Amino acid sequence: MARAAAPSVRRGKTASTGPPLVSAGLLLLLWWAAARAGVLGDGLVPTPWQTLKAAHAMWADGTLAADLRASLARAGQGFAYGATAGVALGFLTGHRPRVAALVSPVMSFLRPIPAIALVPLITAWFGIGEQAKHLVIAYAVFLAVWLYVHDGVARIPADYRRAARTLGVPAWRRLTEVLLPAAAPSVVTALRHGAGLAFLALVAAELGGAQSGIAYRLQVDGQFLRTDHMFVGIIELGLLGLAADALIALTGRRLIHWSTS
Amino acid sequence: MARAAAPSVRRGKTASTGPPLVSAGLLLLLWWAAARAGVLGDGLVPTPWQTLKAAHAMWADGTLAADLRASLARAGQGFAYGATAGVALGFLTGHRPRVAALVSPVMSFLRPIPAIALVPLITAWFGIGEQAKHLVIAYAVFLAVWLYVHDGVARIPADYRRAARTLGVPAWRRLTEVLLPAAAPSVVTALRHGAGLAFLALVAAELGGAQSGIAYRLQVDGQFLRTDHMFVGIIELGLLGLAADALIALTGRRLIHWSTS
Amino acid sequence: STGAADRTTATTPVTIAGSDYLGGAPVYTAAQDKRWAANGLTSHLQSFATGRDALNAVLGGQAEYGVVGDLPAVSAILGGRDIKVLAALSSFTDWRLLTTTSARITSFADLKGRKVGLPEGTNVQYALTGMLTEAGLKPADVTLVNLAPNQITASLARGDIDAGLTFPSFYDATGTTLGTKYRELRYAGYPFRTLLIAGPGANTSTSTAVLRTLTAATAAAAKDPSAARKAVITQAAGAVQPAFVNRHFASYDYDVTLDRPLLDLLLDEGTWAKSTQKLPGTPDRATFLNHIDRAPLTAAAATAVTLPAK
Amino acid sequence: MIRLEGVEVRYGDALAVAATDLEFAQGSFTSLLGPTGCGKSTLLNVVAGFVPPSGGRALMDGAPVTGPGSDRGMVFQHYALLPWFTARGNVEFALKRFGLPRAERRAHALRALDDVGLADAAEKYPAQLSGGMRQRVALARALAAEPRVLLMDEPFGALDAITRRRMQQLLAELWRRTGTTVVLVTHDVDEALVLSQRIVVMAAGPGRVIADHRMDDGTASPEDTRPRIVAQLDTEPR
Amino acid sequence: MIRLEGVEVRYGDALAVAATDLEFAQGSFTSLLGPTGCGKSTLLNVVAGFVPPSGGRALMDGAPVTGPGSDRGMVFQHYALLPWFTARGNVEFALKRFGLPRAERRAHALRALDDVGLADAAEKYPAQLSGGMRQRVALARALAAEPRVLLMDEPFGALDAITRRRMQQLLAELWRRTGTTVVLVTHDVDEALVLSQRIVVMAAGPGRVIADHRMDDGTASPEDTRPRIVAQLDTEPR
Ligand SMILES: Nc1ncnc2c1ncn2[C@@H]1O[C@H](COP(=O)(O)OP(=O)(O)OP(=O)(O)O)[C@@H](O)[C@H]1O
Ligand SMILES: Nc1ncnc2c1ncn2[C@@H]1O[C@H](COP(=O)(O)OP(=O)(O)OP(=O)(O)O)[C@@H](O)[C@H]1O
Ligand SMILES: [Mg+2]
Ligand SMILES: [Mg+2]
Repeated sequence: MARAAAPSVRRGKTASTGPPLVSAGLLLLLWWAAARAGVLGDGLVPTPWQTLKAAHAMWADGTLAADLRASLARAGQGFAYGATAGVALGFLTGHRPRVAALVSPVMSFLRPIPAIALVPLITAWFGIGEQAKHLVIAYAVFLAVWLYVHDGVARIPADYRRAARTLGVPAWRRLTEVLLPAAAPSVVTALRHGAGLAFLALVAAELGGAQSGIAYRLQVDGQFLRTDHMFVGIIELGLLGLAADALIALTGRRLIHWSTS
Repeated sequence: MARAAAPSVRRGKTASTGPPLVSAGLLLLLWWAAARAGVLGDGLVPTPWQTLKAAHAMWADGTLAADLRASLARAGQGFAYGATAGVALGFLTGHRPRVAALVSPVMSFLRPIPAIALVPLITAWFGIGEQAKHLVIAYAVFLAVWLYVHDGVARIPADYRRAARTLGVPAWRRLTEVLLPAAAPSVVTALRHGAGLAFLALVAAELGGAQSGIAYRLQVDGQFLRTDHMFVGIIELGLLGLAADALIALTGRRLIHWSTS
Repeated sequence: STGAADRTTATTPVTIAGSDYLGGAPVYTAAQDKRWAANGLTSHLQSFATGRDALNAVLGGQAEYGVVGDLPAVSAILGGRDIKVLAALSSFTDWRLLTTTSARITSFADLKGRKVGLPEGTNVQYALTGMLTEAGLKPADVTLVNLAPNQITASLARGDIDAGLTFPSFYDATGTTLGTKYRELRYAGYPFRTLLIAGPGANTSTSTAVLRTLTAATAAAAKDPSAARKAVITQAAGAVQPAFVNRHFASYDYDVTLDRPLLDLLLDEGTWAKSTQKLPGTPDRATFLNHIDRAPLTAAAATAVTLPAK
Repeated sequence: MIRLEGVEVRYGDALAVAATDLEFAQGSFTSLLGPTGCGKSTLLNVVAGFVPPSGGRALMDGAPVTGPGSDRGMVFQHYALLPWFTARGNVEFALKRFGLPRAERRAHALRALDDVGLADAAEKYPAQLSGGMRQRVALARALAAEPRVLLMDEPFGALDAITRRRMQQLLAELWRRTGTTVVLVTHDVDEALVLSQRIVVMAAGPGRVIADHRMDDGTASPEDTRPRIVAQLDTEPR
Repeated sequence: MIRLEGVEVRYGDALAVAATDLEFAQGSFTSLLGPTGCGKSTLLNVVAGFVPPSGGRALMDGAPVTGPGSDRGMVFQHYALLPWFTARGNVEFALKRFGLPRAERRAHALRALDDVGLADAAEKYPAQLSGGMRQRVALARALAAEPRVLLMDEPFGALDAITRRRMQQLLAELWRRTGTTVVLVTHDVDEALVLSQRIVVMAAGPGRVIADHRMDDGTASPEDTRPRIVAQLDTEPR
């Protein structure tokens, strides 16, 4: 899609790095002050400085890089499966109310069931390999992505579809050239949410069968009460989520350059 | 708002109980067949019949009712806090891009951080009382609700706000009579998702200091691999989520009776 | 300043974070027998999923006392946290390596080159090290597979692992699930201790009253074990299976003590944890002695303290 | 050929269009006139297949209309442009089914936009166009699809007099050249008289046909017809 | 009084309206005529405070316009009705700020809808109304708010001739009675001549004012002005 004329339509909507830096700075200051004041309980919250030292040590002995690599691969794969399935089913149900009536209650039933509670079952059926982990992540991502995509597709103005059909546009092109762009903002939001969940689901996915990974490390470090290491892991997760979110949001803004009003 | 003329606008969109029953029946059949065929690992997956017997036993000794009551109260309270905060902040950030630029990265950072990883901190700061549990649930609900409400509010057509301002409608009424109804579909979807998460978050919330609750029971029964009891808990969570979802969806349909095209 | 509880009529509230109804049984039998009140205390018993969670509650000041396993306490001590070990409440030696007949493991020596699943970083990993050492093997001789405690059974059933270690609560269910394929190897070389620890908020007189209560409860339980079992079951209110309590209660050796073997265990576990996890702190006698408070137990039951002061 | 047999449309309880029989012959050009809210758009929607009639049926070449199809094109009252395509993109969207090579399709679209006076605005998105420009894009798009039946809902309503006249000429030429069946909804009696062979006048409360003027068979001349239509439009209450 | 001082509007690089000076006196009635896309809506949007000028400034009673306000009402080209309110609800939405008692406000709204011929449709939602009905609800809503300046963007474009004439009369009466300043964008030269005291003619490429006909000060009579305007509208390229 051409982009030439886009800026004029959406001026003032480009992302700037200023405000995010401001909030990051504020959070850091707050954390530092709280840790220093000791209000957070003995040794339960490390100072930013202690955390940085821990991160450095983890970097130096290679665990940080290994964990990052392992978790990124898992989250990425799981996200890819879950998001693909969620988007696909979302388009189907958003477009076909009959299918939605069948699928929607199943999803509402599954949504409150924690992946962690299903881990023993998944172990029994799929073992402890990487595929089982991808499955856990995909499950969490799928449920969230589906709902938003379904909702977005279901709200596409009827006139767009009508126009396409009177113009003799076949089903496949109606999907790619009408439904997809019309629902694109919802899809982007769904994927942003899904990306966060992919990292969140690492906690359930790396519960067993992993020898490296951020959530694996969090759990083992937790056993030994190494709060500085745990903070490194938590911040890693946060930053990964933030990066994935920014990437998707940015890509979304580049793709969805038109205005609807 | 008057409802008299509504049905004509949205015919064919009312919920029916038929398809949900069909999918429930299909799922049950699938479960029964799988459990019978033994493909699910011996003893790791109870049959529907075994599960029913377990549910009956749990009902007879009072734990089922006590757990339900405790978890419902917690999920309800936590949902109320989290949803209120999420909707409020979503309206603020959706309406004010400057605030959004500050808040949005913080939320993206927090989204991938599992509540379970924060439980030790929350235990340390807020103890193990009901309030700490509400906090854990509210946190999970808040993050999910915020994103979708924010997104919905940010996409309200400019013309609605413009019309309101040229008509001299003050800020408060612009919120309640323009932004709120315009974003209502997004709010309903956000709340549906949030309700599911409220039950999901019970897993983290009831990790410590609880003596009853569905997720507490799941964990305790998990210690002994009592899969039949665990299935009762999982199904309870699913049904609660389904019921909450149906309630919110129904209320939403009654409130949002107009059509936008 | 001992015996405050005897002189005042008002009771002192104590909050105890527990995680193990069997290892910490005296805490619960005391409650069942109203022994806390008899010693001038009002007890608030909190229950947590794991000893680590209970420990966190103590560290966060949410509970003055905690009933925790030995390893979380060792981790906290090495991490320089402000806790004191007041006494060991029980000792457990009935560890089992779970395996299947098809894995053909009949002794710990057969573990060489095999896949062993266990929840990493917990004391069952320490137990495995003991099993291997006993068979003349090193940790590097087996392939460790980190699994959640509740994954061991399924992984064994599928053959994803050759052997597994998990907590006693899973033993029976694993036997049932695996049926005739089930095989276990017993291991008594790790005397797991359940400890009573105190956070910074505890004072000696209250601690003494707590220990007096637990000592009395332990003595009473020794006289009437079946009543004690019933008391634990009642107090647990569904958190543990009655069958499990009845079967394993006898595996625990209840004695409120501070003894030499305890120090040796803490030292050994500390050394192990430091070497496998590169923990901070020095696992030497001085470190652990610094975190053991002999005064309350000495005041409550002087003969129970056999640990040398230096 | 399109036939409406006793078509009746209800929204809930309200009768929007009372039982109506109409026939639009192949290659005919009919205008639909009537006060606002009398059911013109509704009738067009029935033919297009968007609104199923509550009673009676619509037939296209003898087959019942069950949904929209490329044989019946539509210029929507509210344009229904796709906001993610440029003006050219919207026209090309309609052209793709002809399977032209890319360059040719593009040239075709630009020509269609030039025809409606929008050569300069080809790369603009709908949100960047004025109301009248959007309307002309919608017109260009519908014409480009070359439907056998062209349903137009006030297609010139947002245009100034000059542009309007030009668009009328464009439509008239196209009709003469291709023999498309045209049904045009308009509020402009003169427009209807200039363009069409036949004028159907509707009235509201409930929507129904009250007159059918046929200028093609010589039974009515434009000069006589105009005052009659004006009178018919005026006699209606409200 | 409204003053535009060298107002210029750019969208990106494109110049939509070139530097324009205009003044609308208190209580005056001005029509804005011009080909589609010449910047009529854009100019109205500047006065309404929706679009900040890229150059120059707009003043309302001497104070710069920084945003929308209740002193400047608007009938939007695309209506901008609130879909969650009925027709009556939309009008009441505008009336609430007057603090009338409920019943009185309701009666007032129903009267306003009756004035535009929609007494029967008061309880219908926008999605249940035809195009022309929606336009009249938008009109009723804007009038009910009693703004000091009324900006109208083709407010009668979707109406049939009869209804249109009635709405014109309604507007003329209101203007005479209340002395509201009216700026009306229309494509209908006769409408402009009948209603307004002054006709500003714009041209496109870039949008600019090319003529300013004042009938109120006797310098121009409707009879002379008509052909002049028609010629001016026609001379434009495209
Ligand atoms: N979706 C709907 N639900 C309920 N009533 C509707 C709906 N659509 C139209 N109507 C009603 O049907 C009648 C006819 O509407 P229609 O849009 O066909 O009129 P029209 O002749 O096209 O008018 P206009 O010239 O204003 O466009 C109107 O009274 C309108 O209120
Ligand atoms: N948001 C926008 N972005 C870019 N260009 C725009 C935008 N809005 C309007 N334009 C351009 O500005 C010019 C003037 O548009 P405007 O809507 O003011 O015309 P108009 O005189 O109201 O036309 P009409 O009679 O068709 O409503 C047009 O060329 C249009 O393409
Ligand atoms: Mg219409
Ligand atoms: Mg305009």
